[in-house]
Amino acid sequence: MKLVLSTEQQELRAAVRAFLSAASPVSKARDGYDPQVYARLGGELGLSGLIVPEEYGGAGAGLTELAVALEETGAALLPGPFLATAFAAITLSGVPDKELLAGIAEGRIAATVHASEVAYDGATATGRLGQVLSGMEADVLIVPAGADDGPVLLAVELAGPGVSRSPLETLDITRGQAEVVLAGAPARLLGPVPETGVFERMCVALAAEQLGVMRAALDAIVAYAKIRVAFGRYIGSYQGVKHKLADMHAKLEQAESIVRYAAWAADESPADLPEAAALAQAYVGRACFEVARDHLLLHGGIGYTWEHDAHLFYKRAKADEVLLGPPRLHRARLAELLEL
Amino acid sequence: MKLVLSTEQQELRAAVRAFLSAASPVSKARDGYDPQVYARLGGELGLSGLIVPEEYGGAGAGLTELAVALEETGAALLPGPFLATAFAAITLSGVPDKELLAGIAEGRIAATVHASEVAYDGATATGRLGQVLSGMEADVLIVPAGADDGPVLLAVELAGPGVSRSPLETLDITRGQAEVVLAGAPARLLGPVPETGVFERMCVALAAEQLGVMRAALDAIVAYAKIRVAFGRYIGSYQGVKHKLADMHAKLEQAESIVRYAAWAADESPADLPEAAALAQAYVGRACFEVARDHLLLHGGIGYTWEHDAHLFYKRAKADEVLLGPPRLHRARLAELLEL
Amino acid sequence: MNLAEYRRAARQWLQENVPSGDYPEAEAIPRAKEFMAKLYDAGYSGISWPKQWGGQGLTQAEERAFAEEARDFTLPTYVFSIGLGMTGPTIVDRGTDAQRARFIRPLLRGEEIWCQLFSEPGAGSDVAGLQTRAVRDGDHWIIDGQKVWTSVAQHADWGLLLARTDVEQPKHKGLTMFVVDMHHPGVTVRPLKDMSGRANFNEVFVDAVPIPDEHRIGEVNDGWSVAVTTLLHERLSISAGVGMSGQKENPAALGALRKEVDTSDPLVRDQLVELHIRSRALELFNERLAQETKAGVFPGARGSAAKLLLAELTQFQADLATRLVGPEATLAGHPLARAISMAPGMALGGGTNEIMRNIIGDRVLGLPPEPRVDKNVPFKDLKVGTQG
Amino acid sequence: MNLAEYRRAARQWLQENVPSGDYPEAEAIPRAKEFMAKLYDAGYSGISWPKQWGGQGLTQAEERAFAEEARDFTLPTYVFSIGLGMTGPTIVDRGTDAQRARFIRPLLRGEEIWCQLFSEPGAGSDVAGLQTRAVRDGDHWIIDGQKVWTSVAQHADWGLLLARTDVEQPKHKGLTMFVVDMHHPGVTVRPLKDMSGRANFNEVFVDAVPIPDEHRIGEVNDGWSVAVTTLLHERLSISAGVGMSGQKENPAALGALRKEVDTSDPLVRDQLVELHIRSRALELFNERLAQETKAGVFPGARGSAAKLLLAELTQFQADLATRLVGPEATLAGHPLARAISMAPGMALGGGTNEIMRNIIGDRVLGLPPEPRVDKNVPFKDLKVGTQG
Repeated sequence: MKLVLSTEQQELRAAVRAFLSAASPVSKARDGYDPQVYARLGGELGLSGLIVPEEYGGAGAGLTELAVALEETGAALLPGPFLATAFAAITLSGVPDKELLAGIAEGRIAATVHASEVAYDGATATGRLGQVLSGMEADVLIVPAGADDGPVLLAVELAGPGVSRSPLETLDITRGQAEVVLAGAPARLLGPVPETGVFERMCVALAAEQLGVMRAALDAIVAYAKIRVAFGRYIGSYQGVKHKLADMHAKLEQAESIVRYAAWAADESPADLPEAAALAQAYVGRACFEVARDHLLLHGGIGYTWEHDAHLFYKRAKADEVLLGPPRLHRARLAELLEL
Repeated sequence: MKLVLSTEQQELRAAVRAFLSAASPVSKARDGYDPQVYARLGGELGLSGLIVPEEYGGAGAGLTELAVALEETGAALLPGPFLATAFAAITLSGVPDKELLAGIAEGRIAATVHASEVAYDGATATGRLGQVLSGMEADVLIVPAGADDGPVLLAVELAGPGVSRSPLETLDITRGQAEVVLAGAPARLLGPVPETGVFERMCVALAAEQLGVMRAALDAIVAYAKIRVAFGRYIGSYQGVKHKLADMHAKLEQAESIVRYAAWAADESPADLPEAAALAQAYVGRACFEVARDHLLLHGGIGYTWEHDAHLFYKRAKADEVLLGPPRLHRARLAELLEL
Repeated sequence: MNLAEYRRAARQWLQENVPSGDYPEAEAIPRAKEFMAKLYDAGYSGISWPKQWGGQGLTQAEERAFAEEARDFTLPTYVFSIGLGMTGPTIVDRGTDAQRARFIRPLLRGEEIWCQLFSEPGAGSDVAGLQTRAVRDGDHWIIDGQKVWTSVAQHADWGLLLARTDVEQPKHKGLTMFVVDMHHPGVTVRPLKDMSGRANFNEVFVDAVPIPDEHRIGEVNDGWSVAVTTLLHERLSISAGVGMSGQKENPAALGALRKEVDTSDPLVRDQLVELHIRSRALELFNERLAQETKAGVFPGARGSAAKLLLAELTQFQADLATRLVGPEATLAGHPLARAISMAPGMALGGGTNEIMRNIIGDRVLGLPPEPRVDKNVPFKDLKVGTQG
Repeated sequence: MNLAEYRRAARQWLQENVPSGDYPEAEAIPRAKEFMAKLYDAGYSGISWPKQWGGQGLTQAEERAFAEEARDFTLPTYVFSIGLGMTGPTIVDRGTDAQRARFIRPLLRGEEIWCQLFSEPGAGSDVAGLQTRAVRDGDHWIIDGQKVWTSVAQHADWGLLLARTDVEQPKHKGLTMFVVDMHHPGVTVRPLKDMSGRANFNEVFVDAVPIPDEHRIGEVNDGWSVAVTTLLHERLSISAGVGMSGQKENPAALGALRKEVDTSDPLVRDQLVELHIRSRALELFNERLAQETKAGVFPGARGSAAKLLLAELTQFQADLATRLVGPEATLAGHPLARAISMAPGMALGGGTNEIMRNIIGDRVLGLPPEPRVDKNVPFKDLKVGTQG
């Protein structure tokens, strides 16, 4: 089990962090998706192809590296289809499709996934999909469909014919969703739905983003507690604030440990992955929202204003907490895996 | 709905409190059952007959008054069969038995109850009963038995023939339990098991004791926080302590409100009693243990010593929390009543 | 007329006069003023306020009886609530007779709307740390500064404003209270959006606004004691309203939530039980406080526990509800998306949870105070606001 | 010999020499001493301690390798843990050569048992508030006072004792460290029962006990800095041991608990899931700290988070387990009755949860300190202990 980052992984983290703090700091998050930032993210940093196998032009890295990147994009509340495309790349690892993987690796294609099955007639797909993550920004949708030999995965061009999509306003104003209606949209068959590991890896990827969100939220309120004065003292000197921040830090330490473990399991120990992935969503999702909530509350009135960034973290944390289903599903999965 | 005490009820409270603070303060709790204190409790204060109907020589008061008394005996961690006898008196309200009720009212008889059915042949009872509350101190046990027309209640003299009992050491060193074995013990038929209200009233009575335990625990740690110094300041001036005490106070306010409500429901609004009783056990039982736990922890090292009284509250609170079954049973009952 | 009769008459008046249904937003203020005038003329505004200044001169009993009857109606009086609950009582308590004569009757009759200008960006929990300055200039004062969290400022005719008149004094001792004309061109009101995207508050910028000395309330440099009067009335009016009435329409409350979720799942059911337990616990505590108040035992600082618990319950239930409902709950149109966005408001308005805990600890439990570093330092030497 | 070989040899030695099985309580100490001598003679006691004073003079790498191998065995060395973990390192760091020559080798070889005498009834979290006095008398010091929470004092030959030598100085500046002979007739050791009824600690009464000046450690009035050295070693040795090894035998841990409860109930199952989540979260955090330490990144104050979380987990799981099991769990013979009685110990020994949160806030997060009222006041004018 490996829970600490290698030197290379630390360098990756530093590079992504430095890039985002210049190109897409939190203060830009509410401006929405910036294709130029994405182009550089894919190009200069090669993040779009991070987990794409080398044979398709990617870096062939693992979930551990992806988690490092997602922690930083989470901390910056990066708008746009980064997480969605990561979900797509994870999904494609089970049905490697040269065109899509190469496109993702080059940063040409943004993709997304959806879990609901659509109808497939061998050439086109039909169905109505609610809450498609980054559905307005993605170029391609990967979606399951029933077939005679079991469910298959399809790829649909979202800008193509037979597709209509409309943006959905959501709680998280830094990252949108869309309703996508497929009415005989040309669909390419990718292969059978992989039997294991895809949903679990998505759980780990999301937990990595959540780790970043909670770390940045904690950093923000710790910084504020050092400069905000009440009754002649910095608020961070009051135990009422300090002890809460200490508890938040303790949660962060545990969350990071779990994310590292789950990413390691995804890369090195498939047998541990199901438990690790469910653990990651069950613990990190909750911890992230709790930290984001308390970071907002400890800001006092200013944290309640639209202008302040606190609510962006709070809302991203809440949206992420339920993104892969109500939290009890992950807990129920744990109960199964523990054979309770 | 009546949630505040009448003048008479406040006088009752003051009388019981004054009596116990002189005759049975917490510092005496670990000495165990003192029959002389009980004699005066029944005699001077008439507490043993509080809810016994006037026709049997009692005061004919309601659960509201009993709750006032139990809050005080709880606060004093009164050892012995007071709660057990209250349970018995509650049970007898459904099968009024002159001899027992008069004996309880006069303070002559201490009684207890047990929920497990024994075998009954029309004259004697046989069965093994674990964890009989105050089973060593009680004179009479009231216990259900199966019969052709449905379950009945029996009274068994615990000092009589066919009964063997052995003390059980328990977590709560201020109030014991016993294992009671009935082997053809003479048993008197009291009547059919009352259909409703007995268990609920026991829940309310226990909640009243728990309210007293938590109030006394909070009082103790508040008093200590005003005299204990660390780093040159009274510990109660630190927000780390103060804010926790404030939360404990908030729990106490809610617990008292619930106990008053549940007692009112028992006396005046039977339709509300089932929900009120389950609510009382679900909320007050938990709140009592949490307050007792935090009161112990906030004492620091001294609270961990055998000599200090903190652990007496902690252990009584834990024993009470599960006395009428694992807490989830009360929650499950609530779910049913709310038709969830 | 005995109290029961009074109550019946009030109820009948309310039934006959409270407007039902909505009207266009643009008409809200004129309609509200119209209703308020009718209410006043019927004798139901300022029921327990002194007769001399325009009140009815009756007792708290009538005031309470009317409030209880009014609970079943939705009175369009929100815009007057600051005046009726806080600034009006302050002027009655601490104003001069000339001020009372000038301000109280129009306030009670809804002819003039009031707001309250205490909080500042750098002075939230610590109101006395405010930096808005008032400098004497002959028989006027010139005010400069910025206020925040000001409800109804956009409609207000008058504002009760606390300003610093002496920076050489310790912070509580250099403040003075004024009445400011909200129509003066130096007063700029800007809507302040909260995190749910709605503008329920305002920022108010005060730029070289002159105030005649006769609009000073209380002595120079004694503004803090006047503010304490106002805040006391605020607390009373919040704790009276704190109840749980908002719960009825709350989509995260049990009544609404149980229809949205899968109650065949025992875990969901148990979460709803937890919500029921917490809601009932607070509901019964509020009811007990109300019964005590009726019996003449005033809750005082104990009301802070009810406020704290309500803030926690509000946050808990919105959080729980979104978790139970899942992804759908994060769609902007879903009532729970709004509930989770509004939830922190209850913990931040009217004193943070930390301030409530301090109040409970200090005033209910009598715990020793925190050592104060800001008591005897001249304001100009004190750390305030946000600084490195 | 490379590290792998060292490790293999250590393992083999442990397999051959660690006594298995229990022996009568009366024999525990002689047997422990016997084993310790063997351990020392084999070169496994004081592995990284200076050769000059009786250690092996090897590196932390060997020390760690041995500790890791030893984890799989139960070494009867509890009675030496204070000496090895705290007082010994203090004497190595801060003692004179004469003191090192006199005390270290017998300590490492288990010939002499040590205890530590810092805490007092009136000085727990705030150790520097202690009141035990040391008064100079020629070339001796006379000690009077009372210590508490002293592990293994009943077996100890020597105690490291912190006493006040100057009440005119602020509290941290008037303390001096001594080595006290635990066999002196003025030293009385009384067992102190904890809330579970077991005597794991002692009270130590010190009545006019003379200590020669050559048994003073460090300068006069510089005892606090010596104590900080000791406490640093204590923290290291606690955080090394903090892990979760006790979990294996804990009746409230998931492994044991799942066999005791009705897992057909979905609510029970979900509670066990919660326990699993919390346990795994801490287990993985401990593992991560261990891996960082191995990689040369020392956790420092971050270890306080692990201690805090362990205290909370210990309390949580004992509480949960008793609730799930129900009334039976409160029978004295039930393992959970013991677990719930012992649970608070983890939160109280080695620093309360509040102290841990202060450490995390101050040293990990770099938050501003609490204003200190006790820094520059002569001790005699300071509030200490328990007083009205």
